[in-house]
Parts: sequence; structure tokens; C-alpha cells
Amino acid sequence: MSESIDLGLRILDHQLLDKDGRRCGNVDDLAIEGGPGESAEVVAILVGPDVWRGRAGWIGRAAAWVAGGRRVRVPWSEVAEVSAHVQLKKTAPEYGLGRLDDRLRPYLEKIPGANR
Amino acid sequence: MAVVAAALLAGCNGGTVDQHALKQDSKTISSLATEGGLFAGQVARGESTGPYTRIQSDNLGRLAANLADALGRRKTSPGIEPKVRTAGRLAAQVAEQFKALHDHPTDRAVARSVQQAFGPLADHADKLAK
Amino acid sequence: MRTLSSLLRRQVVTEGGRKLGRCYDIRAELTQTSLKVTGLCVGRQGWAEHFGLPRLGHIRGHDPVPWEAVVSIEGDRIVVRDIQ
Amino acid sequence: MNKIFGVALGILAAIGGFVDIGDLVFNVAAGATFGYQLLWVVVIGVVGIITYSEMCGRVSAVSQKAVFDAVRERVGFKAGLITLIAAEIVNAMTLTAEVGGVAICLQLLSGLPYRVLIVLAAIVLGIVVWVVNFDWIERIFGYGGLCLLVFAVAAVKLHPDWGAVGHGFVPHVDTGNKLLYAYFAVGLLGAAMTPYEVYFYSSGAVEEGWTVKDLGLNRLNAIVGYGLGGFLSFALMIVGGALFLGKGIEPETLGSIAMGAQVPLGEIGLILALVGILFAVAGASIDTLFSGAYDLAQFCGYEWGRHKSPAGAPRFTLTWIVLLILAMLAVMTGVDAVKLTEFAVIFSVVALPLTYLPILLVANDKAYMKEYANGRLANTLGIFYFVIILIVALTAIPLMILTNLGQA
Repeated sequence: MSESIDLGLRILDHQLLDKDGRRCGNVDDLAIEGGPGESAEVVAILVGPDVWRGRAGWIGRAAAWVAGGRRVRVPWSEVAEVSAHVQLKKTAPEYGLGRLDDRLRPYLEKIPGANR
Repeated sequence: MAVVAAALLAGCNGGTVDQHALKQDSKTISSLATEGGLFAGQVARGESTGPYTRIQSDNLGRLAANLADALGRRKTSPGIEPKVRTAGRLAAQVAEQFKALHDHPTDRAVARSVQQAFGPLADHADKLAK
Repeated sequence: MRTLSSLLRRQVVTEGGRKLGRCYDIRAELTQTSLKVTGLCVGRQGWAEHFGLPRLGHIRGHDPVPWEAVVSIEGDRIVVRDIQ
Repeated sequence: MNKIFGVALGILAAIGGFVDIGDLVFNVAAGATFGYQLLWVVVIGVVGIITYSEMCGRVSAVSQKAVFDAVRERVGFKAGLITLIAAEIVNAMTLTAEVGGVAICLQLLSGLPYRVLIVLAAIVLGIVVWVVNFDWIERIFGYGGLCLLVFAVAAVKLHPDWGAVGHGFVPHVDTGNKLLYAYFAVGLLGAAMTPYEVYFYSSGAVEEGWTVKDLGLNRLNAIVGYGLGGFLSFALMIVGGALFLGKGIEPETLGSIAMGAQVPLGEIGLILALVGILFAVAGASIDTLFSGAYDLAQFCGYEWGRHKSPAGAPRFTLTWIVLLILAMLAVMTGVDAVKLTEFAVIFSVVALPLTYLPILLVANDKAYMKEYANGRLANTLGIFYFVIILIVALTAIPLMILTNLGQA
């Protein structure tokens, strides 16, 4: 079973969801292996502000600097499903995704009503 | 965007007062005086609340005082200085009336006299705007 | 290794020097286990349709240039064999 | 029966929630300057927001995408980033104006010192958003905003020339000052079609898990909620025209707008108007607060949601807290909320095309939308409005400068 898709339109910049449907980043870029004369294949999804550096000139670099440059590489073999979103096979922390949310949570939880 | 905003805000109250600016400011004075008359009328009839009268007269009075300050001080185009200063004095008088309302927000007699004072002020400002 | 974004918006030219336009997307084949690149979507025609605008008149997009036709990727250009 | 009741309550809340400080300022000012002549522009603006909200709601129901997801996917990373920055700046300005409006209303009602009330307003808004379930927030502020209906009563009581009002609904330009007329037209369109409304609406649709079964409800919500909300805009403009125009008054403060209900209806009119404005701008503060947080979260891809508990979407929560504090500090500088509103509305118009284009594109994408893609009516209206938005976006800032913010 195979399907023809356009990467820029259907995958790039789309929402990443982990196994439990948690939003854990966007597809900031795709890593492709194989050059001219060889077969080429998408091998990984690149996630994180560090990836923005290469995507919008100085304004992208500025945004990456502001957001703090991290980069996470998720192998394409970890993709469970491509629909309107891209769903992964495991939970976000197993890929190092959504770390900032996880780090912030304990602080917010100190305030009453944070888990209403 | 910020630059445009800053330039516009700066343009509002700086520079020389020319014929156009005089006309514009006189219109604003007239508008404030007319609004003040309407407002004082409500207070005189007892159709207002104390806090509203006190605060709103202060807000409107501040607009008038800013104008008075600017028209009294700023340089003017040649030949219209007397008119500009007159407008400045008018604005100051409008501000004074609002001050009276602000100081006695529940006194209907004061409101009545303020209402009567605003009428001629508005007419005078209207004339300057022409 | 290269990235998808580094391929997009590059000028696509043939070895003979004919300009085919910019590469506005990369076509690929999705299976259960892999995502293989099959071609380059090139040129202005079909661009609007690609991005979901209603088609204007009878203009249709070209078929993508097959990946096998790519000879080299240099600077901001992608060079392909003259096959069309 | 219960369902109809629920829908009716939702619609009431939507009417009360439609008007924000931009609508208040521009509708009354337009009425005070041009009488009823610009009513037709409000109609165009309201149909525009209905068109695009319906589209957004449909896209969200079918593809689970909120507006800023669509923005980044469709216009690309770079243009998406620029749209995000523009949207956040405009949003912060709007939020500041709304929070300032809350403080002014509180002051006019209580007479307490302004600065104390700014802090109080920010703290109360923060606590409400933190503690109260969003369904209740929507109801409280929506129903409170219904007090604005006092302006409809005021409009009738002021005995406007109904013939002239009727004529105002017919598109026409009948003035010597065409630039000023155009400026107000642009402002009215901007106030009716504010981008934060679609960010907010579509995000809610995704969160509440709408599906194709909810498309009828989506249409009803958009048409009736915004349509009746537009009715309040008419009332505001008619009050502006009937009360202020003849006397040559240019209302420059929020308190002056409240006077529009005080003059025909007395003290009770004044109080209802102030309470209505208070709830309307407080509700809009919360909407803009969330919109700013939604846009950033969707652009970056992390968790968001007004129905989640604060700890359920940490970065989203932190974003709105920071935005609220920034807005509070900005209001503390003593900036004039009414002037700032004008800037915010005019600048928001500039950001409109890049917000509405992606919606139009995704709504046409058969791969996601299947049989729910835009039909002929939605596309005709969608493209018509997109062209209007483009023209308005290009002319907004030149008009603002040429008319010195509607002064000349």
C-alpha cells in the first residue's frame, strides 16, 4: 500500500502528535538522505527552534535565538500515521520532545487551581 | 509600525500652530464645551452618578487643559497669534468649568451654572473655527 | 544529508540551460515503512491548484520531474537531464 | 428541547461577546462624524466575519486545524513567522486597549483611583482565567455584555430620522471629505473583522472536538451570533449620529460613549451602558489574551487550550500570564485607551490578508476537506472579501496618516 504525497504541502510545518495525541512540536524540517544519481529518502523529522535558522533568513535566525536553539531528530521510522497531523509511535518525552512544557509544569502546579 | 505611531503621536502636540491646526483645535474645544454642556445638564437633572460625574469631568477637563497648555505656549504662524492665544484661554475656561463639576459632582446648582457657562464658550470656539 | 527546505524554491534548469522554473514542492511515495522521494514539482503552472486555489481556466500543472533525472545540486540550482 | 435552549444561550453569549472596544470606538465615532451614512459598511464587515468564521469553523471541524496551524502550513515558515509577529503586536495593542477600557469603566463606576483599578483589573482577569472554567467565562461576560442592548433602546429613544437610517444601509458616498469617509470605512471593517476573533473561534472549535456533525451548528453560530452582534454595532452608530453629530461633539473618551445612553435614558441608562461596556471589554480582554497564546502555541506546535487546566498546557499558560502582565504595565504608562484602540484596529487591518488567505486555501483543499470544501457561495464571498481586505490593508496606514487618525 503506498500513496503519493507532496512533502512541502502535506508534511512540512504540520503538527506533530505523540502516541497519546499530545501536541509536541511541528515538523520544522525533514532530513533527506541520498543525492543525485541515488535513490533519495526521508530519514528523519527535525524539530525545534534551532531548525528555524535555515528557514527564513535573518528573521528565522532571530526567532531561533529568542526561542533558544534546540534541535530534536525523530527518525522517520517512528511515524505511526500521516493525516492532517503527523502522529508518532511513542510518547513525547521518549524523543526529547515537549521538554519545556514538562519542566514548567511543576512550577505552575505550585499555584492552587492549576489542575482544576 | 512603532515608528509611524511615534511620529504621529509626536505630530499631535508639537511644532507650530498654523491656520489648519487652529481650526482643528478650536473645533475640539467647541466639541468639549458642547459635550460638557450636555453632561452638566444631565447632572443638573440628577440623571448621573457621583463617581461618573467626578471622573468623567476630570477626563474631559484634562483634554481641555492639555489643549490650553499647548495653545498658550506653542509658536504660531505669523498673524494668527492673538487668535491662537484666545483659543488657549477658551480651552482653559472649559477646563475650569469641568474642574467645578469635578469638585462638586453631586451639587445640582453648580451643575446648572456650569451648563450655562458652557454654551457661550462653545459658541466662541465655533467662531474661531471658522 | 540535506533538508527538504534546502531543496524548495531552488531554480531547476536542464543540462542544456533551459529554465524549468522553481521547485515548489517535492513529490514522494509514502508506504508503511518509508517515504521515498520520487520527483520535483516545478514551474508556475499548477502552483495555484497545488495550494488549493480553484483552478483558473484550463491550466494544468506539469507532471513532476522524476528524481532519477537530477544530475547535480549546486548553489541555488538543481540541474536535471534534458528529457522533456 | 434542551439542545435548542443550549444553542439559544450560546447565541445570547455570542451577541454580548461580539462588541469589543474597537467596535465601540469606531461605531460611535463614525456616527458622530458621518451620521448613519456608514451603516452599510458595518453590514459588509459583519457578512465578512460571518463568511470567514464559518470557513474557519468548518476547517477546524473537518481537519482539526486551527487558524495558525493553517497559516504556517500554507503560507510557509517565513511568511507565517512574519504573520505571527504582526498578529502578536496587534494583539498586544488590542489587549492593552481592552484592559485600559476595563480600568476606565471600573473607575467611572466606582470613582476609585485609576492606577489601583488597572492592577485590580489585571489581577481579577488573571484569577478568573486561572480558576474559572471557560464555559462559565463565556457565559458571565457574554450575558453581562448584553447590557449593551441599552444602546438599542437609546437609539430608538433618540428618535433618529429613520429614513436617513434606512438610506445609510444603501452603499453610497455623499460627503466632501472622501478621505475621512474612507478612513472610517476602513476602521469599521477592521473593527468588525478583527483577526483575533477567528483565531479564537477556530481554536475553540478544535478544542471542543467539533466534527462534520457540528457543521450546521457552526453555520448557525456564525450567522446568528455575529449577525445579531452586528445589530449592536448599528445601535452604537445610530446613537453616535443622533446624539453627537447634530451638536458637533466628537466623543474622545469611553465615558462619552456611555453618555449616549445616559442622555435619552437617564441614570439607569448610564449604569447599564457602563456595566455593558465593562463586561464587553473584559470579555474581549480574555479573548485577546487567549488569542495571543494560541497563535504562538500553534506556530510552535506545543500544547494549548482554554478548556485545559493551567498545568495541562504549561507554555500556553505562561504566555497568557506574561501577556497580561505586559498589558497591565503598558496601561500603567497612561496611554490613552481610545487612541490606542484606533491604532490597534488600523494595524490589525494590515495583518488581515495573511490571516485570511490560508483559511481560504485550506477550505478549498479537497484532500482534507473532501465534500466539505468551499462551495460556490463560500468561495464567491471568500474571494470577494479577500480582495476587499487586500485593498483595505494597503490603504489603512496611508489613510490613517492623511487624516491624522480621523481628525481632519
